[in-house]
Amino acid sequence: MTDYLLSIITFLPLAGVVALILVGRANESTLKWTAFIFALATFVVSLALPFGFDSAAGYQFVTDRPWIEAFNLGVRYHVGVDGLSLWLVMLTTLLVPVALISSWNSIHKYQREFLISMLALETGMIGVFIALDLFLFYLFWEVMLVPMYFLIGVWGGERRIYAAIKFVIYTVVGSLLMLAGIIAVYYLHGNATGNFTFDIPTITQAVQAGGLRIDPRTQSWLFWAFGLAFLIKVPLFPFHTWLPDAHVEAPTAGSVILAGVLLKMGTYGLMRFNLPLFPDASREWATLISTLAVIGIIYGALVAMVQPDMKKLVAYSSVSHLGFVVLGIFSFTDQGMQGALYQMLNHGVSTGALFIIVGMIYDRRHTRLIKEFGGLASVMPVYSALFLIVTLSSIALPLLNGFVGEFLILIGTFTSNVLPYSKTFTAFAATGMILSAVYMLWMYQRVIFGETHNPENQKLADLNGREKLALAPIVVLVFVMGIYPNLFLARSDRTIKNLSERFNTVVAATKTGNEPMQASTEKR
Amino acid sequence: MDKIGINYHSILPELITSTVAIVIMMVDAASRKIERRIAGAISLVGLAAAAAAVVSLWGRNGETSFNRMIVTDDFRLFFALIFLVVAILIVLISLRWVKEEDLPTGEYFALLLFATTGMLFMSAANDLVMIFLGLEITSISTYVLCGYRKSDLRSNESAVKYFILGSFSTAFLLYGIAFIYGATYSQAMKTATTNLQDIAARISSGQLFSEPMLLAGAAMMLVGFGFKVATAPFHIWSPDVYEGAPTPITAFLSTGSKAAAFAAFLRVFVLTFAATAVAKGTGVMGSLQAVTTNALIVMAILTMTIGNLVAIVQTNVKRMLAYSSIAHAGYALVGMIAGDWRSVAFYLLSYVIINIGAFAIVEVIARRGDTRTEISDYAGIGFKSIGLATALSLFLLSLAGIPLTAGFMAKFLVFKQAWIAGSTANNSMLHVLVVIGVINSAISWYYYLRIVVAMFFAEPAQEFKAPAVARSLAAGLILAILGTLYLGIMPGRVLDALESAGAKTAAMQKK
Amino acid sequence: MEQTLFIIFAVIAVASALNILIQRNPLYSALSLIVTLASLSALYLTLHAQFIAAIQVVVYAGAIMVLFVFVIMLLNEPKDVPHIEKHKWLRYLAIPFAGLLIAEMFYALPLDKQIAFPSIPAEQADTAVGTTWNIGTALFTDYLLPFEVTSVLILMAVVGAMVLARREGD
Amino acid sequence: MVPLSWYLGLSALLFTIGAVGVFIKRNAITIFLCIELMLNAANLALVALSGFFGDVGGQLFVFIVMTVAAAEAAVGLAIVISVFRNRESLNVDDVDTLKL
Amino acid sequence: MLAAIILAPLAGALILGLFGKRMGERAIGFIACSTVAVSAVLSFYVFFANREALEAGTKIHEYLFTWISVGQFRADAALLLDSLSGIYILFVTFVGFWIHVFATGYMHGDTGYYRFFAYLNLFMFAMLTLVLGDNFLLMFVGWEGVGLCSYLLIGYYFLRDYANDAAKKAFIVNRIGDFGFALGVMLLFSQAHTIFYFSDPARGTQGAFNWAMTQLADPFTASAIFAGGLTTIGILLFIGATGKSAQIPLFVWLPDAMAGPTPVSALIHAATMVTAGVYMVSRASSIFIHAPMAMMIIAIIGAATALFAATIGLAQWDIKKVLAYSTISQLGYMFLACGVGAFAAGIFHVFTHAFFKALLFLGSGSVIVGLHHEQDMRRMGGLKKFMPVTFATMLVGWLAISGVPLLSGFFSKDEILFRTFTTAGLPDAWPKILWIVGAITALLTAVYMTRLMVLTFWGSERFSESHAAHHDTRHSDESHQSVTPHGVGPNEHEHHAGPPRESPRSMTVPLVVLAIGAVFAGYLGVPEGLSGGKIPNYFERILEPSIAHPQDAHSGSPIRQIIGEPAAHEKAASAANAAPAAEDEGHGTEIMLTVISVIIAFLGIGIGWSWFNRKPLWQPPRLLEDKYYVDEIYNAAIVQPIKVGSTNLLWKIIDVGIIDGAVNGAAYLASRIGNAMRYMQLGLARGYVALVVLGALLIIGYFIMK
Repeated sequence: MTDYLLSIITFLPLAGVVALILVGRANESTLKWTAFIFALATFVVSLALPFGFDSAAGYQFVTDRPWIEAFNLGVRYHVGVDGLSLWLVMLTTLLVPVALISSWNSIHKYQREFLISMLALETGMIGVFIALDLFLFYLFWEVMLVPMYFLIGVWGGERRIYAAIKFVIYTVVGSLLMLAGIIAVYYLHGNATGNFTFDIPTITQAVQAGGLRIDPRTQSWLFWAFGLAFLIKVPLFPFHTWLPDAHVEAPTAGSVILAGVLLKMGTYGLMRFNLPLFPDASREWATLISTLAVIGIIYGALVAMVQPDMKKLVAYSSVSHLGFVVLGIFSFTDQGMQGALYQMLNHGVSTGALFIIVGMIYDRRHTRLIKEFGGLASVMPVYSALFLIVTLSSIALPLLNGFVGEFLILIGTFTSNVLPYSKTFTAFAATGMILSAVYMLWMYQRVIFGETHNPENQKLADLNGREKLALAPIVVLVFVMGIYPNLFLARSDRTIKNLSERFNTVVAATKTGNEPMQASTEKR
Repeated sequence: MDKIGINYHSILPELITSTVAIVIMMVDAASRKIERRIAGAISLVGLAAAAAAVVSLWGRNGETSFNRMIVTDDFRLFFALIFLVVAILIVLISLRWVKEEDLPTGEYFALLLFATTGMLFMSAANDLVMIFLGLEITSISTYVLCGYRKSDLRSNESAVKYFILGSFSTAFLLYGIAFIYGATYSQAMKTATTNLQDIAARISSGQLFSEPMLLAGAAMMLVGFGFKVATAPFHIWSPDVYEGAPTPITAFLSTGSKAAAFAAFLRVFVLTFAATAVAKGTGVMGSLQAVTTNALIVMAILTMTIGNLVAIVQTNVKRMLAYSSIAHAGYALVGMIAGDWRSVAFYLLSYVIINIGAFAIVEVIARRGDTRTEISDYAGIGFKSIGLATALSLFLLSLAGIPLTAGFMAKFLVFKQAWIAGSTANNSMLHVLVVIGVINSAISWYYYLRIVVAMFFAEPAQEFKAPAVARSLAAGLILAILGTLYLGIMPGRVLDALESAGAKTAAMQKK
Repeated sequence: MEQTLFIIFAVIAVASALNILIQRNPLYSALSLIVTLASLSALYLTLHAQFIAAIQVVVYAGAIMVLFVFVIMLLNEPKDVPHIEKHKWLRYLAIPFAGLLIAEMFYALPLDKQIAFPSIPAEQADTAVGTTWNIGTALFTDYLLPFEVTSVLILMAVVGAMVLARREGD
Repeated sequence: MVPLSWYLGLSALLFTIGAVGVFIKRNAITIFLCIELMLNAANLALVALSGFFGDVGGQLFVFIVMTVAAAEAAVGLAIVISVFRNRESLNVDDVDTLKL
Repeated sequence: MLAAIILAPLAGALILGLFGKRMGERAIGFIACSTVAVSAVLSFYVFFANREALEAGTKIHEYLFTWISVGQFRADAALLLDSLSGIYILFVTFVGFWIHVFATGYMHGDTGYYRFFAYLNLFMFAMLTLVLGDNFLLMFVGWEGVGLCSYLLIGYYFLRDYANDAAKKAFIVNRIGDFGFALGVMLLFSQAHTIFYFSDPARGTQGAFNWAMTQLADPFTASAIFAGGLTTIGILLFIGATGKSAQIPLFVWLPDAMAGPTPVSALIHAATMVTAGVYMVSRASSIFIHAPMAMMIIAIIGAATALFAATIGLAQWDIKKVLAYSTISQLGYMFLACGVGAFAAGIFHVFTHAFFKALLFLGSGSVIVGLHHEQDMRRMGGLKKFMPVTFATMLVGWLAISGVPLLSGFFSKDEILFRTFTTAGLPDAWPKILWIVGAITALLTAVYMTRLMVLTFWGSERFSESHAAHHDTRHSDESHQSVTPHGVGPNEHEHHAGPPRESPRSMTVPLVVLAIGAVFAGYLGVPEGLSGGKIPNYFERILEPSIAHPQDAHSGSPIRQIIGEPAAHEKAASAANAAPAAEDEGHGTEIMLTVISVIIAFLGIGIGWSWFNRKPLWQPPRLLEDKYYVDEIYNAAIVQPIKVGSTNLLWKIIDVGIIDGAVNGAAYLASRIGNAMRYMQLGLARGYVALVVLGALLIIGYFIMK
């Protein structure tokens, strides 16, 4: 059972797609329930993962079958989770049903196709996180684009076509270069070890153990081939301009998934591939990337501040938040990377919730312009309260989830021995804390506080049971993750340590003996 | 008699197809009243039989026959299967079409089968004569097919342009052959040759009459083949011809005749001249390899880039697909430059299936007289005709190279082989080539998605009634979809077969 | 002597080939081509390729060119349509292109390679490669398959030409 | 004896004339004629080489080229006829609706 | 036990937040007050049960669970009781309780009653967490938590835009401070590898302060500020303190924070939260004593703030604004104390200030309610006969803050001035300069407080005069808070509905209790000099073990080697060497200084009394009334440039213009190229032939040339 657990989780939504196709053009409610049940079932099944997870072990719930062997391809169906991917899988399985509930009544056309897209997307997303074969990873990575593309393009807003195409092209440009990178890594590994394979653990192991040594120049190329794909997805400044458009145009559920999960794929990729496979290049480029990350943090926040559209504001805030994540990753410290991982989850939860919240009000008023609102506290108290909690979580208030991640990132970056100018970076990044308060609270104030001047706002209904249900798990998570983060951190501890060790021991080695990277890896 | 190696089994597929073509015409002539569909049925049976014949030939390692005019190796058989797949699919998607358009049925299928025969000869050829003949059979029959809708000015124009340019390039090819023939004259043996194995032997041993002549001949053959596979700058004919030709014929041209041209191209340039990045010859061999590889790299880059960039600005779906198929020829060339015919074969197999699928839907949507082929005609049809639209989206995305479909596997394999070839040959131009290919792939997403956008995202511009899909065409579509997915998800068996085929060819080459 | 012959026929061939280009009436062009083909046939004879020379006249100049002339007469393009030369630039390209092409060919051709024509004693003239005997033998042995395949080609061409050329409704 | 190079030179000359003719002549039939000329140039080269080499292959090739040329001519003229029916013109420059 | 202290108010907050909407006012009030009462009782119990241990300097740790643990970094949810936190929880819960009681009356009839108390309870939770946390991160939790509650409570009247603005401003300005705090903590961690205060053998954790005490003191140079050592840590932490405790330059939020209900101002913006900065600095005294430069900066900033705010306080018309500036000023005092190394004196002032300032705020609240939400002192006057209890209790507060002898404020202020005068930590004339600043501030304090009392309780009864008579448009919008369309403001009385009247019992009782506190709180820490050592300075003694003293320098701790090194730091050294002498003659000096400050107090009261009795509505200088235009300057120099820059430069030009422009430009370029290449395809067959020939020429040429 556990052998196939991950596959079940991954393909259960796909089964839902099949079910939806079989159900045919039944009435909408049947369709929605069908989809929801499959999504929920996926989540329930996936609950087995954290419980069965052994914090001390590496990859778990592994399924490893040969798939395409011809041409030395050595492609395998190799899936598994480790500390890095465990929670991201959980995040995905959680957010999809939540997104479905949140847009239960928001979709007015082609309901069935919408649900199909959502479920297909879920399979793709889970697949990305669990794939332990570069080929398989790439496959999920690309396939997932399609449903997202449809979600934006069909059910999106006014400029949906532009946004959808921009999203896809941006992503594809990055990911195809990654494909070239994947091939190169495959060749380098095969050439060095005689074992032609796309297997991630094998290749990572080879790099770690010195079986595969890539010269720094090549590493740099490959680092960017992979990195560009991920950094676009993250998105790191200045590759971020697809994000506001995509977010604004996507339907609520799409935005939730986009912000909640898709962006994490970029940062996940950096941690899964760039750091372990190209350690020298990672260190070499860390300064540049951290600079961009810090620019992104500040820039995203400043631009978010002046957005008239709520969704756009949240979108730019994502740029800022993800900047933190990238910064944390390139600190190469336990704290920084744990924080980054944690911040990914936080951002998924909080920003997902923000999009749901914006979506709720959009469903009522069909506008997202901040100036259209004001004084909602009087008419929608529950909404306002939940909005406040999410806002606070987003601005990293202690005891709420955002804080833990952000602080760990900052402290990790601050104490980094590997990243140059780490203290300066931290200082600038920490201004993000201030700015996030500025833009979030300002928006909150303009939307929620004050008097209800606009007559259209005066008769708005407060949240109904379904909407509360959509936000409930998120709010609970906001608190749980803020108050007892060790529940989560403990499970990723070992994985992160393995990753950071590599950099920090190298630093130690270079510091003591001025040994070049290669030599020190060889010794180990 | 055995001296010349008469072996009818070895040309059984070709015999079957040509015979069936004749039978069809006879039947057609004899029975005007019989349902015209019968011609299609006969051709299907014939093609299936030919396929069986191909399979029956499997395992004959480079056996030659008919005075070494024909070689039966896996290369030939694999390509033969590709052609037969193309032919079968084309027959399926045009069964209804021929009837609807009220065109001469018997001749149509006969010509298709003749063309297929020519293609089969091209892959089976072991002699420039046979290549030339096969090429001409294919070309001439497709000239006719392009102009098949005589009353349609576009069809006429297509035929005229194809004919002029096609025969012009044939002249170049022929002149190139003449040069090669001259260049291979061996003082010692007192003979010149058009036999590919002999040519290879003479080039590698350096027993040549004239080296510049060889190079010029190769260059002219490159022009000829480049024209047939539509690589830049010889792609120029294809958008016009593809757009004007009746849709099933466009499908046939962009898949079958392109694949056949590739077969001949590979046979001559890779398997004979070994003019690839990986092979490292010295002397004449070396210089031939070097110049050809460089030329091919430039051509591949141009082809991909022009194909994709110009496709972006097209408004006609057929024309866009025409440019797309130019781009695909470029990708296939990448595999060819890598010196790996197997990856090209796989690429072409995937590509023909996907592309015919796409054209089948274009054909259905275009309706009678090829009237609705503008992108605006596709606006908003997505949810009204969801099956067709989804299938078309699948094909287009597959052409763009989305994983889990044949298009991705094919591209992946080609790029991978090219990358590795570049690494082993220490030729970073190949890496550049791969990167350019990859960027081009990204560009291509834009125009493929434009159709998807039109179908699903845009509001319908006009009344659209879901077209009826004939059963035969549906069968063809399903086959194409299955093929696309099968090659994308479970390519293992095909790849295995190819791999062993490649090994054998390589071994044979060494002999 | 042979050189003189060669020069004569070559000049005729080239001149009439040029005439094809010079003539505006396709009929005259066709006739010029026939002259070229005929002079080529003569040159074939100087190469002891009797068979080819024969069918050059019979098939080419005879059959094929007759077909051309026939079609030209048949279509009889209306003359009164004033022709505005639309794409003059192509003409200007002709000179450099032709020059370059010639130059390249001459560079590539083994013009310096001297090779003696196999001298065949008069009594053994029928053993020369170009004899009908030799050609025929080869055609039905070594070149059996191509020969047979040409029949497919011809058949196909007939079918195709018929389909295209016949009037609708036939 | 006439040297081989003369024949080849003549052949190249004729080929070039043909090639140029294809793109400077506007009449479809004249263009075909030019193509025929190119084929003949190739034939001349083949026959000459074959003759000088004493190798029959070239001449057999020429034989086949002739058949091909015949087939090509037949089909080409048929195409011209069918176009002419619709357009009443043999000028290939008029056939330019498909472009860009 | 300690956990119960912080959890009780949390429980109250949760209950009220989740179910309060359906409860009556009495139930809400009961829950709110009782949970705080539980905390208070427990605090007292815990403190006195462990009194001896605390006096002995024992650190009582209470480990709950490990909150965050990554690599070396570990932050526990664990509580620490020592004398410092002990004293804090005592007065926080005590004052807090009475303010809760007061609020039940003050907020009577408000539609958001439950919400208010939920926030207030939540605040208590956060404040106690801040105080009791045993590591910097937990302090940060409380630190931000109180900031949040402050935000919620300032913006409590969310229909009013200025309240919302004030709330947001408070939060953001605090965040700026937190930025420094967080960086300080990180820097500390990067050096000490721990963020716990003290080592706890039970958990095997190391303490940052234990580490700090093993360090050499930083040199007394400006470059130490940026050196990344203890001085930098200190400065960064102090930046945090300037935010929370409203010091220059981050004080701007506190006056605006008066937009919140008055009990909030009393509890959060006077008695407890704003003193968190002082708490933090005192808590980290082991770091600061090794950072002489940081100490000096604190002292200077504190003194400057004290004087600066006092001058502004002199010119305000809004009764609460006067108190707000007074608070800022007093906080400046506290930092002055910390800066000169008199941490205990600072805390002592926090302690006494909590009583009298809470008293004054509540008194003003009582006045405001009595006048049906009138805050402008120009429309008060002569209230002493209408509101006797309020008047009497505020009288106590006034005298206490003015520094009238034998009241609490006198002792604490006096101690600070004395310690400033005699400090060994500052070079040159700095002690004297700071002392003079402090003394002037004391004078001004007496003056403006007297002004407040005179305008409110004495003189003519201006409250019944017509609205327009003294209408000062510049302040009217801020003064007329109660006019709200939906009656969410406190009480739904009409404006100026009737004559002023005394407040209900629920409000007067707390006033009385706090007044008693304001009188007697000072006796816990009578400066030794004053009593000639007869009354022990109990306050200082119990704090002693929790605070690192600069005097440690004498007992051979490393700091002496730095400051005491004449060659390296002559000026600091001379000051340090003077310290022992000061101790000998301390008592004499202290008495002399005390006399001076008594004179100052009476002088101030006298000036105020005589001046404002004559001219109650004297127009103060505009510069002062307009608070030196600091808000305007900040707005013009920082806020507007950022807003405009973000909109126009970052968003419209860089994002949409350049980056997106580049992206779209690339797409456009591709399609342009595509379009250009289309023109190869002219549809002209002959042209195609020519192109083929060209291609052939190139290829053949290349092949044969090679």
